[in-house]
Amino acid sequence: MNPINEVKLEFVSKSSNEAFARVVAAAFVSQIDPNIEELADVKTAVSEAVTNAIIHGYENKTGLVKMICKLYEDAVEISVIDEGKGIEDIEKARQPMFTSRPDMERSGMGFTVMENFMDRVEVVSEVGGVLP
Amino acid sequence: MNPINEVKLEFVSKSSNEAFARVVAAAFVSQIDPNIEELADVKTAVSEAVTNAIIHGYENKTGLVKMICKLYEDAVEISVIDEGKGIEDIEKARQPMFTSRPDMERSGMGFTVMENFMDRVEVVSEVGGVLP
Amino acid sequence: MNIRLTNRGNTLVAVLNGELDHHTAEYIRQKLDAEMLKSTTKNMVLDFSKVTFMDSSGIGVIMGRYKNIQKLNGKMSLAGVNEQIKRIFEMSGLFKVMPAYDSIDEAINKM
Amino acid sequence: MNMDELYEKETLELIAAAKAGDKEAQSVLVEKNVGLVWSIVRRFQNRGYEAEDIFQIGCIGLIKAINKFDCSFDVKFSTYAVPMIIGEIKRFIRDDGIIKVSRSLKELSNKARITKEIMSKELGREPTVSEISAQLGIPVEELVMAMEANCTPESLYSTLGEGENSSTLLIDKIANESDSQEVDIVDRIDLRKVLDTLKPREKQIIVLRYFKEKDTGSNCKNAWNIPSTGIKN
Ligand SMILES: Nc1ncnc2c1ncn2[C@@H]1O[C@H](COP(=O)(O)OP(=O)(O)OP(=O)(O)O)[C@@H](O)[C@H]1O
Ligand SMILES: Nc1ncnc2c1ncn2[C@@H]1O[C@H](COP(=O)(O)OP(=O)(O)OP(=O)(O)O)[C@@H](O)[C@H]1O
Ligand SMILES: [Mg+2]
Ligand SMILES: [Mg+2]
Repeated sequence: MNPINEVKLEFVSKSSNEAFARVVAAAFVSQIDPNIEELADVKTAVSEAVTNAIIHGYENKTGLVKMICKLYEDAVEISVIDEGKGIEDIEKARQPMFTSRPDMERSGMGFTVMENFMDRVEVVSEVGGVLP
Repeated sequence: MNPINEVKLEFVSKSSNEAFARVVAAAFVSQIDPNIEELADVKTAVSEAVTNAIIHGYENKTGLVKMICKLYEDAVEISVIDEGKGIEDIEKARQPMFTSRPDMERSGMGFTVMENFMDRVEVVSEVGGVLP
Repeated sequence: MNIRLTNRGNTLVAVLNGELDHHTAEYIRQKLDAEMLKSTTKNMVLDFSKVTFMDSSGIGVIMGRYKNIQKLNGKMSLAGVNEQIKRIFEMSGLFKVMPAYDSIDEAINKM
Repeated sequence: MNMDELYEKETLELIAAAKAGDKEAQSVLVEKNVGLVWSIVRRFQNRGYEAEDIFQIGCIGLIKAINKFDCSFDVKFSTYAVPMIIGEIKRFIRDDGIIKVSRSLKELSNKARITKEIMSKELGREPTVSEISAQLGIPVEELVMAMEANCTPESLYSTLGEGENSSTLLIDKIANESDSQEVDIVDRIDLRKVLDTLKPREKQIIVLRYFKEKDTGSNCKNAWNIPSTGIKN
């Protein structure tokens, strides 16, 4: 099925762009006239994914984060993509409380939050791509 | 000079995306904490450029509009790009009250408004590219 | 995001204001730790009534402070948590280690 | 002589007459340019002013343009008049414009929160964003942005940390960051790359530049004034 509307955003992996990505996602989703809670859910999930891209994917180095928002007749789909180091064991990464960075005071709840706030979360990854 | 921050947005040439593009530009520009009037000026200018891309560039057919926002130390630069039909005579197009579409009740003030609301407006164009 | 700190007895009361995400977490972390180091307080109340957004970065900040306070044999509690944020706290089991109250006063009274 | 030139010639004659004190000529000129003023006024909608008020101010700008226009300027009257009209309108609304976006968004976001609470009680369900924005009389986009009021809470010019003695400006920090590794990646997503991917015949770029004075201090003079020599080209 083809999306009714689609936008693509690309931004530098700066933490100050996290809030920016949230506004963009919220502005896109507001097309389907959600209520504030639904909007907050989307923003939180996007925030988790973007933060992961910045701190885990690019390990705070500079890279590009892509966000693709698609509107379907009965759904909104948001993809957050980085070309950073990748996830070795996706199943493990998705487990509540699993974090590879306890040193950074991460709690390992990002994926859990996404799963609880969205209807579906897909994670695709290939290991590799260390930044030059 | 390299930008301090940069984002790139791509969206389908639907008129409903005009408001969306405005929010994105506004969210980007608010990094420098402008005042309300400054922000309104940027939004209006972006709106003019995006509308032009949709109605003149793509003549309301479907195409992709790109918006690139750059933040420099002392400036913000926003580029709006379409791959539509192009402008034959740029100088003429920029004149106040010139419009190629009086039939659509356009007033020919878009470029003039951009010029007056921003510090500088550059227009680059090549004619050609009719949509498939 | 900004933070207002006051000492009430031996409890540090921190009113957070704005959005707590990865971008702002570091700042909040530094502010709280610096204050805990220089004052003699051992308990902490975090007021969330003015927090408009929080993601899992917030959990990290809270859990990190909680660990420090435990070392001082202090107590920690939360106040004014809205529904959206409450869901994230519940998900992560945070309420199992610290209570949440409606107001700062209540949190201090029950300290 | 084509229609345009004829029109322009007639305009010049009317201007000369108006400047010599011919009230009739002035009102004919105003009449002829009402459409021009309105097309500018439309661009100031959604700023919280009555269109009719802005139109009146625009007409003052138009009359000033008539009085100041000099046939030796070698530009069309409209080219000269537009910046004058916009300038007049901007001077009129400038006082309000000093309010920082961050502050106004915060206020709006508070209003939105309260409105939402009231509406959900009344409706017995959560209101949608469009319902709230209708209630507040603002576009949905404004609401969405306001609810992300902290999108950029810190001004780039505000100091890092709150202590009086912390003098590192956020802008300095960002500027320093940009000296390092930031640079090459930003380069990579440079406009040039985009340009290269465009088929040349289809190129169409509009670059809007918005310069901001580094010092955002109290007045925002140059950055927003219509250049008084707005009659170049
Ligand atoms: N984009 C990514 N690139 C590489 N690894 C990732 C990425 N996203 C997540 N991970 C890995 O998955 C783990 C779990 O992610 P999750 O978001 O659930 O927790 P966290 O980020 O560690 O902590 P929290 O989100 O609670 O702050 C991370 O610790 C990291 O190892
Ligand atoms: N992206 C574009 N692609 C092709 N032609 C364009 C584009 N933008 C502008 N033009 C041409 O330039 C002319 C002037 O543009 P301008 O925005 O000033 O006025 P308008 O769009 O015709 O009217 P208004 O903006 O007042 O509604 C247009 O009528 C059109 O012929
Ligand atoms: Mg995470
Ligand atoms: Mg136009």
